[in-house]
Amino acid sequence: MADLVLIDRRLIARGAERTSTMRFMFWLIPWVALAALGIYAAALCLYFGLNQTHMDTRFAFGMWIYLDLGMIAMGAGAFFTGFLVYILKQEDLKPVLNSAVVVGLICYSGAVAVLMVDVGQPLRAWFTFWHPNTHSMLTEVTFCITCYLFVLILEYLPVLLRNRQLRKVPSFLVFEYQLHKLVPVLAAVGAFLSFFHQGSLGGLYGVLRGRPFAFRQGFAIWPSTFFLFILSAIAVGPSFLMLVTAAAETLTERRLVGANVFRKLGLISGVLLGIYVAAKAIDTLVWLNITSPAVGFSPWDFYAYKPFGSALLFLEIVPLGLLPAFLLTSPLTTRRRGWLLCGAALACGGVLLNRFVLTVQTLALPTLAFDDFLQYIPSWQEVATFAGVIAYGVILYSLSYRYLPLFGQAKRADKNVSLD
Amino acid sequence: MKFSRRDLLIGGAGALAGLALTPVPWKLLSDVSIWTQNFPWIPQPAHGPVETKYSVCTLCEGGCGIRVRMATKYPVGVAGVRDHPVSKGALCPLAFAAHQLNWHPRRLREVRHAGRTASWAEAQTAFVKACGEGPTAIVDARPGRAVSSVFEAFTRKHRGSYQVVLSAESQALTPYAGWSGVPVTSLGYDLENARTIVSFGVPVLDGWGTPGRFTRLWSERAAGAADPQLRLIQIEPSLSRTAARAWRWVPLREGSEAALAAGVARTLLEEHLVGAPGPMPRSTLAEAAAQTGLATEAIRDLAQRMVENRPVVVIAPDGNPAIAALNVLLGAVGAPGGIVRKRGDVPSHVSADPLPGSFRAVLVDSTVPWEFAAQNDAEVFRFAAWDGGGDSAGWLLPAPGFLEELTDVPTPPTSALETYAVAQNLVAPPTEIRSAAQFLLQIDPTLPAVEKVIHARCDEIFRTRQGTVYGEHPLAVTKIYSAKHLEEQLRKGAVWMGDPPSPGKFRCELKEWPADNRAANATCWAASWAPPVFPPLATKLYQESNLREPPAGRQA
Amino acid sequence: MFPWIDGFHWTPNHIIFLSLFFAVVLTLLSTIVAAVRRTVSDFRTHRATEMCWRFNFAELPEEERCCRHQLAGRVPHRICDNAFDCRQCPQYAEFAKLPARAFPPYVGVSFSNNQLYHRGHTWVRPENDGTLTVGLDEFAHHLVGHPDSVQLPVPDSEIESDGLAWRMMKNGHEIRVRAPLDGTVVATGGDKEGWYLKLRPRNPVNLRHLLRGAEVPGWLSGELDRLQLQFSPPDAPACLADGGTLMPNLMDAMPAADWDAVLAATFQEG
Amino acid sequence: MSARYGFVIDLDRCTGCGACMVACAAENNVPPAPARATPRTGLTPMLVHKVSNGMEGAARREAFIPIACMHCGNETPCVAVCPQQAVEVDKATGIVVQMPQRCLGCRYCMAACAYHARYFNWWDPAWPVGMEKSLNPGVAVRMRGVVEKCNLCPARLHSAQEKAAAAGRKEIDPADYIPACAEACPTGAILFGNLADKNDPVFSAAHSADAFRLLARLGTEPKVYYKSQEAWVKALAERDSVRPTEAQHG
Amino acid sequence: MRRILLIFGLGMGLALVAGWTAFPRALYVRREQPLEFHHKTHSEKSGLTQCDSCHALGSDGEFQGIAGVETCAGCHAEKVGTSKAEATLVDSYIKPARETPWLVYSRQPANVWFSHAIHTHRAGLACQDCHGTLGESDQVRTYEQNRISGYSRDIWGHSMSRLGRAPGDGMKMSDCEDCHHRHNVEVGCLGCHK
Repeated sequence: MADLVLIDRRLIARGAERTSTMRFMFWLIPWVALAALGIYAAALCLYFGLNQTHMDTRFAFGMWIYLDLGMIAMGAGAFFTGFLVYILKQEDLKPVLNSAVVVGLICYSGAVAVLMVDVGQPLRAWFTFWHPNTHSMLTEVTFCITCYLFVLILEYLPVLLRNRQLRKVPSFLVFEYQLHKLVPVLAAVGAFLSFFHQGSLGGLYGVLRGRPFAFRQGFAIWPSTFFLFILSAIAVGPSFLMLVTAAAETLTERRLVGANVFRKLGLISGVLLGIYVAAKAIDTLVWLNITSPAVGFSPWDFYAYKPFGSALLFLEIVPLGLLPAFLLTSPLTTRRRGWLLCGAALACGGVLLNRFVLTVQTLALPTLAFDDFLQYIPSWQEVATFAGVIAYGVILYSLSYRYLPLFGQAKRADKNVSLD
Repeated sequence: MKFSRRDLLIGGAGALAGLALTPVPWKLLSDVSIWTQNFPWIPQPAHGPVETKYSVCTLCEGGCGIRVRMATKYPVGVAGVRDHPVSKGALCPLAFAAHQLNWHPRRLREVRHAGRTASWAEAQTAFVKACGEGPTAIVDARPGRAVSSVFEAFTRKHRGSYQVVLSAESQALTPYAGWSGVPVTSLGYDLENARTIVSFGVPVLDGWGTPGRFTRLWSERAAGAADPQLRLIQIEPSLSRTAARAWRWVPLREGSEAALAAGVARTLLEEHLVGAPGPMPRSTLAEAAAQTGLATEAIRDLAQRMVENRPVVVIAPDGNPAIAALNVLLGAVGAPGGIVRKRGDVPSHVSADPLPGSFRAVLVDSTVPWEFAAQNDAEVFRFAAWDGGGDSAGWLLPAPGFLEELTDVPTPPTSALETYAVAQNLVAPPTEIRSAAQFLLQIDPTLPAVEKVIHARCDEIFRTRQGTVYGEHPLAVTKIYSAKHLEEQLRKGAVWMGDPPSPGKFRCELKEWPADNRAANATCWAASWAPPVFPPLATKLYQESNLREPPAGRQA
Repeated sequence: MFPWIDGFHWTPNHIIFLSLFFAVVLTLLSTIVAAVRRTVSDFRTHRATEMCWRFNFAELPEEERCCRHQLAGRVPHRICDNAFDCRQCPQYAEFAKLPARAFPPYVGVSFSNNQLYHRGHTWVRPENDGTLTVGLDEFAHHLVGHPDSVQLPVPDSEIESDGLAWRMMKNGHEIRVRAPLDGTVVATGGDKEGWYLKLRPRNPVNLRHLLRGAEVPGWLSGELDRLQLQFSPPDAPACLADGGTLMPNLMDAMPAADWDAVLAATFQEG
Repeated sequence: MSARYGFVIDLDRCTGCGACMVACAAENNVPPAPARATPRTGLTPMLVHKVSNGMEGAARREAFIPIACMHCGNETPCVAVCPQQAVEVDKATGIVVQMPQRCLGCRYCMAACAYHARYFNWWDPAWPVGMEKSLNPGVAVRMRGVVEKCNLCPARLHSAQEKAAAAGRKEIDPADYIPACAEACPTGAILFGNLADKNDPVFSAAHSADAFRLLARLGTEPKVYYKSQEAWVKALAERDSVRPTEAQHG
Repeated sequence: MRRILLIFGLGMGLALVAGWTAFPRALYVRREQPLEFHHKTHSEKSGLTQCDSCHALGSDGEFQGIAGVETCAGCHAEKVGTSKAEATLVDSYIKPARETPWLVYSRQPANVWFSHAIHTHRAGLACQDCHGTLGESDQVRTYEQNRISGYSRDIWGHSMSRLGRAPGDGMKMSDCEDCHHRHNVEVGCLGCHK
């Protein structure tokens, strides 16, 4: 035990104030337990096959795909912040950069992990690289996400190498220094990749002409959802970053970044969200009046099935779209941290709802005239697997916060000194 | 020199770099993927040339022709035989997976007595002992087979009794047999010449009789036409498959078939829709309407329809005399397109003893439905290929399964023409398997062997010099040069079919309208399927889809 | 993936997609390679150690970065911006002219005037034969006392200023002592001999960056204050140095103290 | 001359017996259902749907619609979405081929299929002991975790091709290639043939007045046609012809 | 620096050697054929010069594979010569009419459909084009089976790097494709898979 404390202490940056080893362990235990449960559930699915889930012929995609889409949208903060800082030179966002990278890494690695359980033959997944079908949105997604995960690891490396023990190795420190100088390149590549796979995740459903509820016209090979997804992702990324940072601040009882950073993130998020909602509204109108009727589906019938009524559509556009856009941008609200966070939360909720509608609702709705509307409740294995990923995220973030310089100079920030 | 941890790390890095330049990672990646493509626990189909054999299905008395694909001595596929005179190339849904039945988990592979494993020797001594102690009965469900005559021979010699359990199709013909004295097995439906068919809840499009015979006829003459050549009127409480496809569906109250029959009969007579007068039912039209839940108009209309497009024949699900009487009234008995008597050139080999007495031992043939219950103080020797469940106090004797024994298939009960076919033993049965005939032959070697009887039958048919043998090409018996040649043809899967009957050879007299109001019980889609189990693939029909209701008491 | 693999099509779509993919992969790989190559060249040109030091220096707490002239009392308050390398300091000369504070009688730990001190608590003594002896100063001696083990560099190995001079283990704590200057190891001693390394300096020898004279007591007293602060319980009011002597072998004497922090501060861990 | 194989299914002739489903499963080594399988997780490359006109009592009408892969001929949705070319449209026959050995089981194609004619092997394929001897040697058993569907009985196409080659013919004899379902149908409701051949019975049948296709307006050019005289059955071709409130499934 | 390179190289060297020599041995399990059989002897002594005198096509063109024991029994009904193999053949296979459990070198997996008829009759390939000199073999090769995939080594080919292979050495999907490309035969998945 004493050794454990010693090791823990030695890993914490010198002079950084961190909670006691004990408290930290008590904080970790439930999450570790949850992660263990997740691993067990995933093992069941891998060993016995996907009959462990409640997916079926109609619900070929289930909760996993939905939450993957959500996670990756949330992870967009990583590439977008990097883009803002290194390409658009928004230096004042630097303090949240490392944190953004870790969040991104968690979201993407988590999503990939779940996908590996979700596919029926993970050992053959590499065929996608070997015999790629370049017409498939999924190919685009696979390639981009894999590459971008690699980028994220490279971006995480400098942060990792600044750990107190690792930095003692001179070559690590120098390498970190040199790599850090090249990070703009990574940021640029990351932005490029993310742009495409965020989009192709949207395209994933937008191209399904067999699912008129999701099918959309578009430009070139990309349906409109391709662009909507990019917009919504970069709009919600900063918001999610705000939420995570705020959570970290509450848990550590420290002010980690300045209020100005929050306001800036909020502003960016809000403006983009506004644009997104406008675009989304137009897209919906086009779909209602042109796309859907053209293929023999009267669009309002899609909303005749409870519990998925047209209320969802309204909810997505107004209370979870326009409202947060206002909260995040209007000078009336942005002064108050509470309002900002509330707006951020609503924004995240809106995008999550959008992903839900596009995945789960699309599959629930009938296509053939004699189909039924189907319901689907995920099995405990599905839920547990995903809960495991969440736990993994919390653990990785906690460890990173404890042992790595996540928030710029925050290592010497103490309770009464704020940095702005 | 001394190695530090650092050196090991560096060496390891070198090894990794080197490994990337060897086949190890790449070959492993490829092989593991190949492994996932042929998981060792997934069954591999046989490897070897496939040959095609023709035979006849023995799983029910329908006598459908089957084409069996064989690989390495085992059947790997069953299909119908195009332009087969009996089944017209069609089969029931279950037959397509029949070749899997022999490996059904419920397959019997050992002699069992009172639930415990026993031997053939014990069974034999027990049976011989029982025969010595009192009268024996042998129960058969498919009279007229070579096996049946082995049974008869045995019962004749050992003061036993030969009992026959009739199928629903045959029972439906018993009233006419009663009224005319012609044996049930000599009667049949001349559907090919009928123009209106009135079915009282009989699944004529769903497994009744020889499935292909009527479905093909219907699809050629009736399907999809607003005013078809062949009118199918389905009288049934629920919208069954047959009702859904019928020309007219008459939904009536459960169990009021007899009442409707009476109502229709009264209308036919009152409105002089039938030539010959017949006995007038006692119940009035109003009563009929009240019981059936139909409007009197509807009943009148039904009666009209029946006689509108003749010849008409009424098909009953069982021996309900009220429904049978309609046929008499409509003059459909002994007339073309109605219920006809077969020529009888080939003796039907049935002498079922009328009344079951009290027996010391009862031998039940494997064709007898599992539901059959022998009188309970008798010692039961039950032959069966599959265990139908439940625990029997008696003997359970493993019989040959699908395609595992040489047997013959006589005329199906509903057929208007006599037919004769032979099912070869294409598959070697597991050890420990014996048919009832083999069992009896071991006890009394003087009995005629199945082969001999089949040989005799072929000889008989050959001597009648009539009918046609449908093999690769139809061949008139007159063109066949020997009984042996005929038998060869039949063993290769050909079927002999007699010439059309010369009707009018039997008439039924109705003294009074049968005052029998028992409910006619419509048979379920699986009724004609004799084995107590289904091929596992039947799950496609009711577990993996909502197409059908899972049949009671049968396991896939 | 490649023209000879099943599923490759010579269609624009396919070509564009794959070329973009390979472009990305190449960019990423070349980024890594570039970083590695630069790292290697930094080591080749002996810049690595200095880079590391400057890196650490930047992260030292402010009070540990104060200028030697402040220690000597020549200037009121000044933070060093040359990572303690006065050889490159433009203002060194002008500050050096200013009058130093009076010599304090005793600061609680002894030091010698004919030794030059490095902030990593090593002293350097120029010998007649042109070599330089390097040892651990009194302060460090009192803390560490007799180390459990010492890992000294092999003779003829190069060590660089502010790089690792030698390692010591004490009660499970690893102590990395910073080298006070560049040079080649001639001989190695140990705590019994009272010195650890004899170095032949890189020519021309320049020891201007090492503390001397009035700077030393100023520096040491500051260190003692820090030590006292670190030993005193977290929320005790800060009390002034009482001028008492530092007892020997503190690490064994008071094992309860937060030695991790103390050693880190003493030996200038970033 | 490349063929375009397809079906014309006469719904007025379909009695919903299910022979096609069983025959298909037997021919293609589709495993029987594990205990926990349901209509939503079953493997039925050929599936007969029971549909009704939504009325009750004497006015009720029912029909049966056999649905296998429609072998879409235009913008085939499943082909476009498969990330690793496990689905392709066979140039010579127009068959939409699903290759289980290539499939990684992402199920994107299932989401893409408007007819739900693609099925996933949720379980390891399993037969009662010894029953593997009854498997069709012409077809490989699919492994767990991959998608499968109607490939138009490739084993029968193969033997037809081999027979032709042995006889020195280039084209196969149409009589040698009939999928199991068409062969099994007791009423001859399922007509199979080459839609590209003007002399083939299916050609005229597919172009007859009462022929229609399901969800034809999606524009995927399915190669399975249906026929019916009954208006309410024809109405089931397109979604917007029925109100969503009527549960159409039997 | 030099030392680092040295150690790095050392590790690399070891990996290379192990990967190219030890790995193939570990990957394949070697199994002996049930009988000694020489194509050479049969073509020379018994004049069975045509492959299809034992490996025939069926009526509908399906390949019959290796001749069954009844074919062998044509000459070997009684022991011909005194060799041990002869004794095994006659006593343990021909007499009890048991099929010889040959290990087929070029056996493709269950998911592959290969029609000899199409390749010999329509494409006009000779047996040697794929089976090389198997027809002149004067001893039985040891059958090597991949421990993971269960495939015969002949499918991958004997050279681990798949370079410089003789005809018939290597029957992977890519080999089929190459040949099809060379003779510009266009087949889809269905052309070779079942």
